[in-house]
Amino acid sequence: MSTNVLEVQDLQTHLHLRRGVVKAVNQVSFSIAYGETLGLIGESGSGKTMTGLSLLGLLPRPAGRIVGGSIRLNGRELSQLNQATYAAQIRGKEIAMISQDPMTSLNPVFSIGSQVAAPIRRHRHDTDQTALALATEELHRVRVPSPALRISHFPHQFSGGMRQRVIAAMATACRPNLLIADEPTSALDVTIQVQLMDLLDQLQDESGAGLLFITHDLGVAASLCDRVAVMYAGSVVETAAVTDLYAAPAHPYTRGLLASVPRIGIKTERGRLFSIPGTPPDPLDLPMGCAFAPRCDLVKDRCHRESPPLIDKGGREIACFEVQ
Amino acid sequence: MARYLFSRLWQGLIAILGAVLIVFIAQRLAGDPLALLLPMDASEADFEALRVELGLDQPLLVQFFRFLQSVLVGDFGYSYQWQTPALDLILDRLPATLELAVAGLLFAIVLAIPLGVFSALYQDSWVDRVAKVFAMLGQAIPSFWIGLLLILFFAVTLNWLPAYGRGNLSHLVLPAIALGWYPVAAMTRTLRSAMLDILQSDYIRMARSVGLSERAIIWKYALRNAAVPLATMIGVYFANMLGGAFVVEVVFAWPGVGRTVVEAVFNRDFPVVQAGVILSAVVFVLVNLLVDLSYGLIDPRIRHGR
Amino acid sequence: MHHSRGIASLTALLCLSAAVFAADTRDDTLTIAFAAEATQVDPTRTTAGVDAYFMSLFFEQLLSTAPDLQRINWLAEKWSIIDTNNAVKIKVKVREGVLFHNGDELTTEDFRFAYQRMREPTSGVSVYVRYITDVEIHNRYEMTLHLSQPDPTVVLSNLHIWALPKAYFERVGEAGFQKHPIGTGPWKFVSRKPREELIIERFDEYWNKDVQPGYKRLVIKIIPEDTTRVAAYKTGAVDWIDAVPPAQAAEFATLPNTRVIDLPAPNNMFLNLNAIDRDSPFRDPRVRLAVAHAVDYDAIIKYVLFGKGIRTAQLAPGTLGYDPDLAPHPYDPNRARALLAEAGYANGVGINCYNLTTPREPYMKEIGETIYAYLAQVGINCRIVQLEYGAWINVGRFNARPWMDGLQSTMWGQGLPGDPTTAWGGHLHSNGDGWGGYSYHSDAKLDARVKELRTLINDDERAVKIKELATLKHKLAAGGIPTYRPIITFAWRDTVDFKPWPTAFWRAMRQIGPCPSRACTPTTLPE
Amino acid sequence: MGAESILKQRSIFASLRTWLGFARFPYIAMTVLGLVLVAAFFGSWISPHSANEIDLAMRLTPPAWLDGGSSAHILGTDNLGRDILSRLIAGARVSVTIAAYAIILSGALGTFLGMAAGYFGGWIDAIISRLIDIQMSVPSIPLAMLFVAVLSPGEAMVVFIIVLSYWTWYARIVRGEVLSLRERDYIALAKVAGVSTPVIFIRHLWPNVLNTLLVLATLQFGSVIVFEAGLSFLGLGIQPPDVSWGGMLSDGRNYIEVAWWLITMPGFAIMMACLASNIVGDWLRDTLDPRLKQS
Repeated sequence: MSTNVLEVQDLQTHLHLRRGVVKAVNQVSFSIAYGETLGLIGESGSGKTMTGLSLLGLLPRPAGRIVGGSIRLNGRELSQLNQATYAAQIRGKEIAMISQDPMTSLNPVFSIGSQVAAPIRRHRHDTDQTALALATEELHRVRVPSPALRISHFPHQFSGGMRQRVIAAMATACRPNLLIADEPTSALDVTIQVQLMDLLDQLQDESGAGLLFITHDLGVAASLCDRVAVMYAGSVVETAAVTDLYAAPAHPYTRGLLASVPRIGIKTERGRLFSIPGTPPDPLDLPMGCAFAPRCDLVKDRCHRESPPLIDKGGREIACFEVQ
Repeated sequence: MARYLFSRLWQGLIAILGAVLIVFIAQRLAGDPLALLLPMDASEADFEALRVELGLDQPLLVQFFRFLQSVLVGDFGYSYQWQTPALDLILDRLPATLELAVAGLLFAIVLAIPLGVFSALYQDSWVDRVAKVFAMLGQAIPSFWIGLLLILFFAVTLNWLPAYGRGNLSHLVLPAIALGWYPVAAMTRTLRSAMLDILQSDYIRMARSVGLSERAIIWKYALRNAAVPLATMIGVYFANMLGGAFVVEVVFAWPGVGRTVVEAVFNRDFPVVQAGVILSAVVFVLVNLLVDLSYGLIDPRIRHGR
Repeated sequence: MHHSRGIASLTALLCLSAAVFAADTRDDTLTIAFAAEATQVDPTRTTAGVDAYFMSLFFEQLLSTAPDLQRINWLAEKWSIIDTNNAVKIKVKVREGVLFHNGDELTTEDFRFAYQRMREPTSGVSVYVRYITDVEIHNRYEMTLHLSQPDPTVVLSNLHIWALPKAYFERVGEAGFQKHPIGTGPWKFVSRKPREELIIERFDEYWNKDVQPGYKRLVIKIIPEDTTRVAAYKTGAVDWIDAVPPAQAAEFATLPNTRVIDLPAPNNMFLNLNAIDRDSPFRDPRVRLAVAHAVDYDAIIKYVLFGKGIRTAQLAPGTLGYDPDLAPHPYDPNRARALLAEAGYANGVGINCYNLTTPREPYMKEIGETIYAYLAQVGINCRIVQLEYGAWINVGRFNARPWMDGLQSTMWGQGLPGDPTTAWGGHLHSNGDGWGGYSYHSDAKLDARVKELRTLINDDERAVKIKELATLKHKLAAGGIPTYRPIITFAWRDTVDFKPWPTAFWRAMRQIGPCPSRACTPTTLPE
Repeated sequence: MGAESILKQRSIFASLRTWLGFARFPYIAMTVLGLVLVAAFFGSWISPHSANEIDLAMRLTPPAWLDGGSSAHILGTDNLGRDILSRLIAGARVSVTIAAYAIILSGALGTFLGMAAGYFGGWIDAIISRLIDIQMSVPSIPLAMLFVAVLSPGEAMVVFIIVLSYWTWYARIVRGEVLSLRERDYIALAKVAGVSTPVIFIRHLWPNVLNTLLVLATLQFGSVIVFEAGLSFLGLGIQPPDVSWGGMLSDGRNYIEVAWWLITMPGFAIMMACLASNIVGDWLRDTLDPRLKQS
């Protein structure tokens, strides 16, 4: 049908907590093409991580549940898939994740080799020995020095950057079509960040996989992504090519977000740091209508009554009655 | 790791020394040590000779070191009752006690692992509640009563299992349960909270994100991590198990160190009692060293001295 | 995976233990269980009654007691007492061709050697040879025992000298003998684990072909706990047990393929009272008699022992000098209270009560406690000290007279079969002129009477004197209070042919063998 | 078992209380504990028979609600025809007396040493800590056997053994508390102000550890009851004619095939007493000292 590796349509994910239901992902739609990098941007609590977990089928149990919409990977519907199938056929094989914190994302009591080999063994049904040989190659590919020696080492013997490479090797060992990187750089030094982003670029180039890059860091997103989707309170408020978005943010929230980041080359509106007034809404008690309405300077009555749909507007999608 | 082990070894030695000291003090409380050391056909002259030979006129400290010396070479004297070396009597029965303690421990672990894991996986479910009830009863029911109830139920009423003595596998079942009952509670709790932490961890999410099966994740990835606190528990409880084994041995007429020492107490066979007490302290220290070593096997961070 | 490895090692451990303890099921081996166990393997060093358990297997004396309680010649082919006016001699002809387990032939030298060892002050059995001044050897098979005065106990104890292998003993030494004792008995020593088992083998060159054991090998398990011993029989782990608990004796009689026999123990539940310490209330005969009247032994026999006991006053029927008219002190708590009040203890008296127990006789611990509870109801309040019999022996090793400052309940032989002289020498005579070597009574008149018995060799005269002394002792409750004789129940599979011999409290394994027809019945027994 | 871990683990009882629906106040446990105390203090008035009164003709009478039971002996009689209920009541007195002495003495000793170690530090702490290590590596049952073998068993001996085994509970926890208290400003201020050491102990340290001690003591009560029963069961503890629950169990063993009530009744008493004191101890901790509450 298309060259899209992933199409997400009206995805709704709820967290059923004791105190109530959190609509963590609320009617989210986006797509990623092969070889494309989509940045998913938002503050913490905006639902971007939940979106990533929804794609992986790793919502917290028993609270998290996909209650609506569809996730299509290469045309295959994932949202109704059971856990066993998800684990056997999707995770690590079709979709993989590079997680937030390299320091804690590797199991401290297993050797690097066995951890990298685990998905290979799982998805290719290789013998332990072949899997270990392949794991060595993978480590080589992510430029871990002397991998044959390092496979018998343990995570605590690796630096943070090296661990992140190991994680990348583990995630991409089975050449997934979609890679989800959830804040992979936030815990790293800036120089290491750059190296890792290079690596991600390289891996993506090699495999032609789509990459969903989840971050709150607008700068990182700008340097790595082709397109960007901005999330606020569980909904995507704006999707655009990265250059367009940074050049001319359309949604009031996006504008506020960009304005609040001090950046070289982009002038802030009033010449000083800006912060969006108010606070994000209580996820347990989202307001009627547009979730951003209480903080929006363009707010109209209608915004409090109806949720603005995400509407295509000349190559970018915006969910705002006023901007449309 | 080496330094850590060395310090643990040192601590263990101090502890054994302490045990020997306590035995020495108790021995002095028992009365004339000559009477305890000499054979029954000793004459007054023998007494005098031995008094000089043992330096009993010398300061207590000197006497203590002499005692320590004989303990170090395994000389606890002869059993009054059996005229054989006291240590041999105890060592003969040590395998039976260790068999019981290990079986009890295995029972506890085999029960605690699924209880702990499932109560962590399904918090507040019936498994969790069953585990809680287990924990509550485990700590409030003494092992000797459990033992008697097991005999009453499985041996007397149902006639399924033998109630007394050592023999084949079936003889081991009831005593092992009676002994393993107590630590189940603590182990389950430890494992539960460890698993709860571990299952929330990033590396488990990572393992899931590459598609590993849930079974492998829980029973291999997570459990291996939980093994460290569990091993600590096992070390802590082994003292309990040894002491508990003494009681359980009496309940089930198990021919181990405990029953032998209890009989020796009633027979005022002091050399056997002191050999039993010192040996149990030594075994306790050794087991704890083994547990320390096992940390290294389980957790490479400890192995590499972090 | 972690847990499966745990299960694997559990399985391994269990398989291992199963393999190690797999039962030996050869037909020529019989596994039996004793409740108690000997502590000594050297017959010249015995300290406890249970030591006879071992002695009777490996060692023999010149005479023996037959199942009908008659004295018969054993290693002595013939013997005679030569009683001249001022000297007593016993001439003995030793049986020829009797072999020790190592093949050496038994000669008079071996008896002389044993006599010398028994004479050593530490032997513990020197009392039996006290008045034997010499063993004169005439040749390999003939000897004469020279006595300094007439001593009936020498004969009563079957000319007590043991057949001990002199050459072997001198070769292997004391320790070597302890490790591997040999004698002339029907069984050879194989191995022993204290508190666990004793393994013995039939001595095929045994001289007495009439009473040779039928099994090649006997494994004697030591199982003191009643419930365990019963379970071992019921599950088939052992095929013969002693001391069936009275509560289960009736049930055992109905078990299929099982034979039981009740045998009166030569022992007596015996209350020893300290009547010598200055502040002991038992110096007063009224307090001693109060003890005798305070306890309802008939109830104890009926309810606690399920009838497995025989009430005794002093001596049992069959004993020389037994007096059927001497009735036990009746249960009469009011009289006991009155006696106490008379003695000045109207408000009661507190004493230490030593509960000496052995698994050899049934329910000793609780019968001790029952007796103390009865005593409490008349005002004699016990502080109970629980002691295994072995503890008493161990304490006794360091003191001539073990410390006992109040009352002690224990099992004690009162001269069955035979006569009570040795027993009374032990606990009635003030300096313990007898077995055990200690006494808590001191009365010059009674001492003289015991001494007199010791030298009186004519049975008729002895019977009269014993009767008199028994009556006197009974009236004064002196030298302790005998209460009842326990009846021991033995049980065995009907595939076993077992004929009990009185030696070693009926535990002598002289005649035990397979019973192919399942129709073997034990020889009839006296009483 | 480490004392800290005891404090943590026992809060299982807290969750159990929630689960059973009496989270606020442990009514049932308090009632059970109250019954034990009433039996201990007023036993001679409420006991239907004398504990050592034997009646051989009535031996092994089953509990009243069973066939052959007698209303004179509600819980039945033992192998000597003694009334089990009366013996349970008499046993409660012994258990409570021993627990009281043992708790007070081990608490005093442990608190004193723990305070000294925590406050003074240095070599005093080193010695006391080493003593604690040694004590903890000698299992207490064999230790009890050792002392009973040389001296004679009895109530005093049981108290002695318990104190020897349990003072480390107090010492370790109090030491830890004092270590942290020592760093507080007001203690430092007091020191600077020249307040004497005893006054610091009594005025400032003592009130702070008091709650902890109360919680520990309540928890120890159950533990001591089980421990004492174990010793008496082995014959190393309370000696007849004094009645103890452990001794009753030991006597009843031989009759397990014919009279199940001989072992179930005293065992149940031990279990209930221990359970109740654990639950009350938990409640006390949650009420008095929120710091000890498990997060």
